[in-house]
Amino acid sequence: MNTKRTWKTVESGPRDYQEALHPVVRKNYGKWHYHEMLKPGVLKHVAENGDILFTVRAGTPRQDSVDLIRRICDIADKYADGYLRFTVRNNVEFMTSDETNVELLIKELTAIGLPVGGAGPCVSAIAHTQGWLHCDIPATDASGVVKALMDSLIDDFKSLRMPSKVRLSTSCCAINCGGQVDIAIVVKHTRPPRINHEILGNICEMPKVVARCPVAAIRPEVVNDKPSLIVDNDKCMYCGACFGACPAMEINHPEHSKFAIWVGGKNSNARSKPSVMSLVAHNLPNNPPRWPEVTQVVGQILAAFKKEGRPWERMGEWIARVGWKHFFEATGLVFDKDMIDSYRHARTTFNQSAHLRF
Amino acid sequence: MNTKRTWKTVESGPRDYQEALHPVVRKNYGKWHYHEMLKPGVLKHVAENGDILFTVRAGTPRQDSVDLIRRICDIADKYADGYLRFTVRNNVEFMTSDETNVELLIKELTAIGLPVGGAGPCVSAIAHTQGWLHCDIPATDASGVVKALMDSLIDDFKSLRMPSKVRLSTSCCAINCGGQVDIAIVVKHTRPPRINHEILGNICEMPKVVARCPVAAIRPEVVNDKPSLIVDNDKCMYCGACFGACPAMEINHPEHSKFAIWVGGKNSNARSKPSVMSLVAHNLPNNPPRWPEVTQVVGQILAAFKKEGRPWERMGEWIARVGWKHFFEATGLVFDKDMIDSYRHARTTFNQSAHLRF
Amino acid sequence: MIKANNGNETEKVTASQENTFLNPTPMLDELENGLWPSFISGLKELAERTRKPILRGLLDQLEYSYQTKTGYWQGSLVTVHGYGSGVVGRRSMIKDKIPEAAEFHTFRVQPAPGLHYNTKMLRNLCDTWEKHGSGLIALHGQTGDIMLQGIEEAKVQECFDEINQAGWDLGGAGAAMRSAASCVGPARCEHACYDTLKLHYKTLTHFVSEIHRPQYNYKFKFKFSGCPNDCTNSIFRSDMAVIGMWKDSIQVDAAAVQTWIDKNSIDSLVNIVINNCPTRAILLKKGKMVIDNKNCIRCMHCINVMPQALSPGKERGVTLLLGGKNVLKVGTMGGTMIVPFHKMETDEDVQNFIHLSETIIEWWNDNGFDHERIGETIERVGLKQFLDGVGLEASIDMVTQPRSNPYYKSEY
Amino acid sequence: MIKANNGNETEKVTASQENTFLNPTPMLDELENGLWPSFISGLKELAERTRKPILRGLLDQLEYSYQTKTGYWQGSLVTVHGYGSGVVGRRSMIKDKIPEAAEFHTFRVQPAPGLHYNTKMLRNLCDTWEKHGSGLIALHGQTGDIMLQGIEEAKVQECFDEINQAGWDLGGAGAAMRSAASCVGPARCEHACYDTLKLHYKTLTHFVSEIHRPQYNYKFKFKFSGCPNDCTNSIFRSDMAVIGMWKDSIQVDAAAVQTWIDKNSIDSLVNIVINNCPTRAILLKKGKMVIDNKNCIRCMHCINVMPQALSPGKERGVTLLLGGKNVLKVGTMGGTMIVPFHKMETDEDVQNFIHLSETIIEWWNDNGFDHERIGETIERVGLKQFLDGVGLEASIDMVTQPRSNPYYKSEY
Ligand code: SRM
Ligand code: SRM
Ligand code: SRM
Ligand code: SRM
Ligand code: SF4
Ligand code: SF4
Ligand code: SF4
Ligand code: SF4
Ligand code: SF4
Ligand code: SF4
Ligand code: SF4
Ligand code: SF4
Repeated sequence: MNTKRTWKTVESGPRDYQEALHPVVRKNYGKWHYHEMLKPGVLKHVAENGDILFTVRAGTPRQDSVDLIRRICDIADKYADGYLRFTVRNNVEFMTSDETNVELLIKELTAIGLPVGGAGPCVSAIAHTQGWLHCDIPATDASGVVKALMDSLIDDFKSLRMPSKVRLSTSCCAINCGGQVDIAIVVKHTRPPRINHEILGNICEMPKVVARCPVAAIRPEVVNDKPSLIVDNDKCMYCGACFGACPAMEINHPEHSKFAIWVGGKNSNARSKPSVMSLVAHNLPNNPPRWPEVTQVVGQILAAFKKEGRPWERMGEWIARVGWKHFFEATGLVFDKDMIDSYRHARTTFNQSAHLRF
Repeated sequence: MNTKRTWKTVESGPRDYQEALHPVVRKNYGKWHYHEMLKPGVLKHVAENGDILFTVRAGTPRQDSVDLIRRICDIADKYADGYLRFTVRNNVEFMTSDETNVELLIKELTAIGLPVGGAGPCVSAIAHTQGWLHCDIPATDASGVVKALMDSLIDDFKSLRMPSKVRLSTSCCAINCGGQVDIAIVVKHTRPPRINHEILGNICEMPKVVARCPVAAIRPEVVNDKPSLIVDNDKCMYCGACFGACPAMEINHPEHSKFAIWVGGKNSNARSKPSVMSLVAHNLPNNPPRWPEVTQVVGQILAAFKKEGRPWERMGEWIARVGWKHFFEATGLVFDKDMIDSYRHARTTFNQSAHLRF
Repeated sequence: MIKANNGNETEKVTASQENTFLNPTPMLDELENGLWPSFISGLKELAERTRKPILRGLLDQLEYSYQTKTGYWQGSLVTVHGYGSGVVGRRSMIKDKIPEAAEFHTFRVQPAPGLHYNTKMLRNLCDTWEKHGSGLIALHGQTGDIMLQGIEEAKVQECFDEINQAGWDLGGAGAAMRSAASCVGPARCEHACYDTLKLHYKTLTHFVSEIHRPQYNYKFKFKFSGCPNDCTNSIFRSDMAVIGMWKDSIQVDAAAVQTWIDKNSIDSLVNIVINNCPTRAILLKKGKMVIDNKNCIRCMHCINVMPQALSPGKERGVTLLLGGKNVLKVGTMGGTMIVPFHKMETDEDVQNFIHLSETIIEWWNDNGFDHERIGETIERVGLKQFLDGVGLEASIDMVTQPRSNPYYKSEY
Repeated sequence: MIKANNGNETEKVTASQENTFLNPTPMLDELENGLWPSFISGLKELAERTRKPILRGLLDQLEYSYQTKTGYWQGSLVTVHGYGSGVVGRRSMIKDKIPEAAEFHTFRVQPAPGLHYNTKMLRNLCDTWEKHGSGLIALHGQTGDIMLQGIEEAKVQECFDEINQAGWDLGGAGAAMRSAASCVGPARCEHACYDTLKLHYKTLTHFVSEIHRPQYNYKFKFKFSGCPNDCTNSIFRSDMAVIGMWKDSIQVDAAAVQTWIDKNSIDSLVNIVINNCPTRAILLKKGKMVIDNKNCIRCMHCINVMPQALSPGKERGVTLLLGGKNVLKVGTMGGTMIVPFHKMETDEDVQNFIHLSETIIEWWNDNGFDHERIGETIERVGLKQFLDGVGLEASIDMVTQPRSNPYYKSEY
């Protein structure tokens, strides 16, 4: 840094929110009475004093250009008093007290290519991770997978025809920054890391790498006269955790890094407890630019859920009701032995009962 | 053995059962249609062909004298065609097709001190273990505890006033030969083993003892010039597993070996899955000859269950419905931090949700 | 000999104090009170009648245990000719103090499946036991053995020969096949989905040598329950739980259902039957009960409540749960379903079952550690590895849900 | 520069091929098809307009990644003056091949709680970012940051100074306090049981130094959800989940319930509301809906279905769940309830909460390992030990059931 600084940093933390609140929000802050879902992507919130606020929600690419953001701001200025917000799923929301603005918002958003929807019993936007665009450890491109998937799911985003909310996420490595959702698309490696012994000793803190392995498969060893690490391939289960700590543990592979599909995760406490998701398909190819195999499997799962799920029933709740056996039948997916848990708490997932469906 | 053997062992395995079956049983084997509970301890089974079989069930001390068994045989000869059977809970059963024998059986059994009952929604006999009478590792006497308890529960054995079956067991060490039941009374040690270094090296296979410890608290060490074992008291959680492998690991203590009470175990698959039981009281004294503190706590639990349980609902199912918080309120027992699981699958028992009762 | 010294002595003159053979046992005498049949009264009666010193010794030692809150038996290797197990040896640690019960060994004797007796065989056993042993018999041990409790080593072989001659054999102990248990099953229960007694009999007869000669890593127990009610507690108390199962639909006698409703009310149908079905597989349609058998998980509840109207289906067999055991080392384990359905009608079905059991035990002997139950071995090496090892197909029935972590090895 | 060589080249002339600034990106162009807004179209438009080489480089490298199915970024330490984190540094591994995107660092910028904006602040941010950086902005990162993606190290300080001047600060990265997320809460949601925005703001302001200077064992995330619907996914995605909660009874507007029933039918009441209550705490009594609040576990379901008729109770606050995280090393963990109820009204309530958070983090710093999330530390040392360590009382609310094994240490 050569330039002389004239500004002294203000460690302000989160941006102040008061000035960011829509006036009707500010006025009725903490005093909302109820809401209704008027149509796809349109909510109506009613305050205790009778004030009404309409919200129009639209999808975005998340990886936005300033051009797009400015266009969005233009719309907000025109129809939403200069305010807007984003949801935790990368949708953008415009609020207005003027009902006539609702249709105008929908029209203008559609015009700039942003689909209106994502609220209520529908497929909302897919949680994004970084992928080849920016991350240092990805095996795929999350944004690309998301775009391809959403192209096939856009009608489910724009309508209210799912039994309940459907959350999806895509993660470009097994770490899964996307979290627990109804359907997750996550990279799964199928080979141990190839180790770059030439550079390992120089660029990695070896004890930290050793400590990172969940199954203690890594140990120090001198290779070609250089201190390095080696992996016990019998123990290694290809998780890639070591790669996050050390770029010389090359886990990514253009062919052998695959996709797995997970279902039934849920964060809300509504009805059933929050739940982790389960593996239901793997060995799907990492097939850019449009990953048709992934879209296909997700489609099968959604079709079955759409058909059989009851109102308000989340994916995992539907499966709990009809049973996993039926889930596999209904989706056409195949249970295999790798789907039997073998990790720390595996035993707690064994069927320790005679409860059985035929 | 000095006597010359004249008999060559026949390795026959289980006793042949054909000759042990009551004639009506033999005739209708596999052809029963249904049963009814006529009154406490009395079942009526109806065969497909209309044959009827009455069963009268009675409690026994399990540790029986040949005198008692002969008396029981007398009764079987008189009213049950010379046949009888025992249940998996040490009750004895007499079968007859002649309804008039039912009352006579009840009368005669009562006369020799055997209470009729133990079938249907009641407290059945308590699963027994060996205790001071015979086992080599007990901290108490199971038969004594059972006798004291059943004295207080005999009316619940002889009536049909429980919501459903209530199974109890008593175990004289933490190994718990009594298994999973609705209410279990099990010894809990509260001090590490005192090690008898004088004899240990001679009488115990040291590597086996080391391997027996669930928390790897035992290691070999030379003590007073003798090879022996020592225990890391920080790690040891007083389970007594080592004592089973080596009598020199003296875990039993007249004062510090206590009782714990466990509830909610269930083996049947009826409605809910089979379930393991949970710790709900501990630090009860080992107080022979009648262990009043144990009887007291069991009484509190049963009273609450009797009051609140719904028909067919087992203890654990009642608790699942009303919640553990309410269980502790209703029974007057107190939850404490030792009741938080800390063992291998502890995390799976943490409340990983916002589900909460007040 | 032994005087109670806990200051608790009661003034009340109990029946036993009138006897002359026995020493005073004031603490034990407290267990003669109350209405439940007293094992102490039984022991005292037996002792007074037979005047067996071993019984006086036993009562003295037990009284002393009650006073000191300490047990005094130690294990000891006692066997009969040719067998490595079946007798649980006990020697007193205080034989200097109480010499009469210096030895108190126990025979574990295998009863008939289902615990059926005729009085002749039972009386005969009593007579032999009174002749050679103490006359104390536990009916039954938790595993299901007849336990003849209290005999001296010198008399063991003679006594065994006599009971063996009468048709009895010893049960298991140590790192061996153990005695099995079976529910009353088809003998008297309408729910039985297979012949528990016969399968128990055939299986244990097959493994008879493994019962008598400990050669496993640890114990192995079979239990046979005729239906998912599991009256033998097989799930948590046997390594191999063999539980009756049906594959087709529950059999419904519509008229009997109506009779039940008429007698008990429609409310009871809803509250007691429908509302307790774990998968809500029972619907009420126009006042009738309709079972959605695809969602029925064979829990037995509705059948239990209405045995006259409902019964298990017609396509019957067993489901196998492997690895149940109690708490040692890993915490209590329930058996894990490894075979959802296996026919159990023909001799061939039985042979297939026995063959599978052998394969499984062999795998366990090869892969298990010392003192490791098969459930622990499976947990340690993995269920998938176990299935591969014994040649079983993975099925969704074996788990409550597919894995929730990506930590598995799969190469494509 | 980079030519697609996968033989997939399409004949179709896409819009982008008419541009002159960018190199061909045939694979990426496939992502311009379809109806969902395309980040590729956005990037290309931005690049063509601004003619920034860094964007051409980015697209070239991304195209190359698509062709080779390989990522080419490597981590790199980049910071602003005085901070240890907040910039995620990225350098290209193929800068020899594609030099224009040799560096592509990202600012994590903390937005306002609840992700509210006015257009002025957003336009301002766009302008600054277009001036110094690539013009690509992710709204938002999974943790909740604004991610300004793509800047060279030389421009980092200048750019930061400008945005900081406009009222923005950086978010977390590395072994530090991380940026938080809060749901829209009282701003627009009738369910909010506490002021998520305010608590987010106060808490993160308090921990501002810990965000900028990594000094923990590993990352620590707060998430603030106004009710158990948990719209921030706090349970599995934050170390400390702060979830709105009420203690008294659900507020019922009986007339509005009736209106709902009239509109939706009594069948819907039964099938959708009553039948989905996890503890069956809702009863139908003479056509009316009655809530057994003692058995209500605050799941929100009935309130969600009938927001006009039902609302959370009046005695409101938060429940705290500790230890949520994703899959690394131990498998995904949900936060464990450690404080069932904590008032969150006064400043003192807030201070108490912050103080407790500090105590907890201190305990973790003392007891945790490197790269160990607090949930892992608690699992390793035990929940009881954690509670003792931070001075919280054990409560049955923290577990689904008491322990099932006797493996605990208790001396009396
Ligand atoms: C705007 C947003 C919060 C924010 O601060 O950004 C939000 C807003 C609302 N949520 Fe949410 N939720 C939002 C993300 C979530 C998430 C997290 C997520 O999507 O990643 C969850 C947890 C999902 C999970 O379980 O994994 C979530 C679980 C719920 C639920 C419980 C649903 C269920 O039955 O499990 C409700 C209840 C409901 O639907 O009435 C709810 C209800 C609502 C209501 C109806 C609350 C209200 O009265 O205003 C809001 C509009 C509903 C809608 O979108 O259907 N919100 N909500 C988020 C919109 C995300 C989006 O753009 O799609
Ligand atoms: C005789 C016996 C089997 C034997 O071979 O010895 C037996 C016999 C019957 N059982 Fe059982 N059960 C017997 C031990 C068990 C056990 C094991 C135990 O008690 O240790 C269980 C598992 C207990 C558990 O879950 O931990 C058991 C769980 C059941 C159930 C399921 C109860 C439930 O709702 O959970 C039923 C169903 C019922 O009650 O109709 C049942 C039903 C029956 C029926 C009604 C079956 C029939 O149609 O004949 C029999 C008489 C019922 C009764 O006693 O109320 N039997 N039953 C056992 C009598 C024990 C006793 O003397 O008390
Ligand atoms: C006699 C009996 C209790 C009774 O009074 O009924 C019994 C008594 C003993 N059991 Fe047991 N167990 C008895 C049934 C059980 C059961 C119940 C069952 O089989 O249904 C269990 C639970 C199920 C299981 O197998 O896990 C049981 C689980 C244990 C364990 C713990 C095993 C585990 O893995 O957790 C041990 C410890 C060991 O084997 O090292 C044990 C060990 C013992 C030993 C051998 C103690 C020892 O290590 O010296 C006891 C010998 C006592 C004696 O003096 O005879 N006993 N034991 C039961 C056997 C009688 C019979 O043959 O019928
Ligand atoms: C950028 C972001 C994804 C996105 O595109 O939105 C992201 C990207 C990375 N995450 Fe993440 N994580 C992001 C949210 C999450 C979340 C979701 C959340 O916070 O709600 C999770 C799951 C929750 C959790 O905290 O566990 C998450 C769980 C991880 C983990 C696994 C942690 C674990 O204990 O399992 C790692 C690995 C690590 O930290 O070593 C990780 C590591 C990473 C690293 C730093 C990879 C690395 O080790 O170099 C990625 C940097 C990518 C980059 O180039 O910027 N990231 N990461 C998210 C942060 C943006 C933001 O600040 O708003
Ligand atoms: S999921 Fe993996 S590859 Fe993708 S952004 Fe997160 S850490 Fe990077
Ligand atoms: S990939 Fe995972 S299991 Fe394999 S060595 Fe690396 S950290 Fe260990
Ligand atoms: S519970 Fe323990 S002390 Fe009692 S018989 Fe079983 S092993 Fe012996
Ligand atoms: S009592 Fe248990 S924990 Fe303690 S040393 Fe013995 S086996 Fe180990
Ligand atoms: S297990 Fe089933 S078949 Fe056997 S006795 Fe019990 S109810 Fe009858
Ligand atoms: S057997 Fe059980 S699961 Fe099947 S219908 Fe009857 S109650 Fe339901
Ligand atoms: S978490 Fe609750 S309070 Fe917050 S937005 Fe969602 S529904 Fe509303
Ligand atoms: S909030 Fe949930 S638990 Fe409570 S009454 Fe409503 S549905 Fe039932």
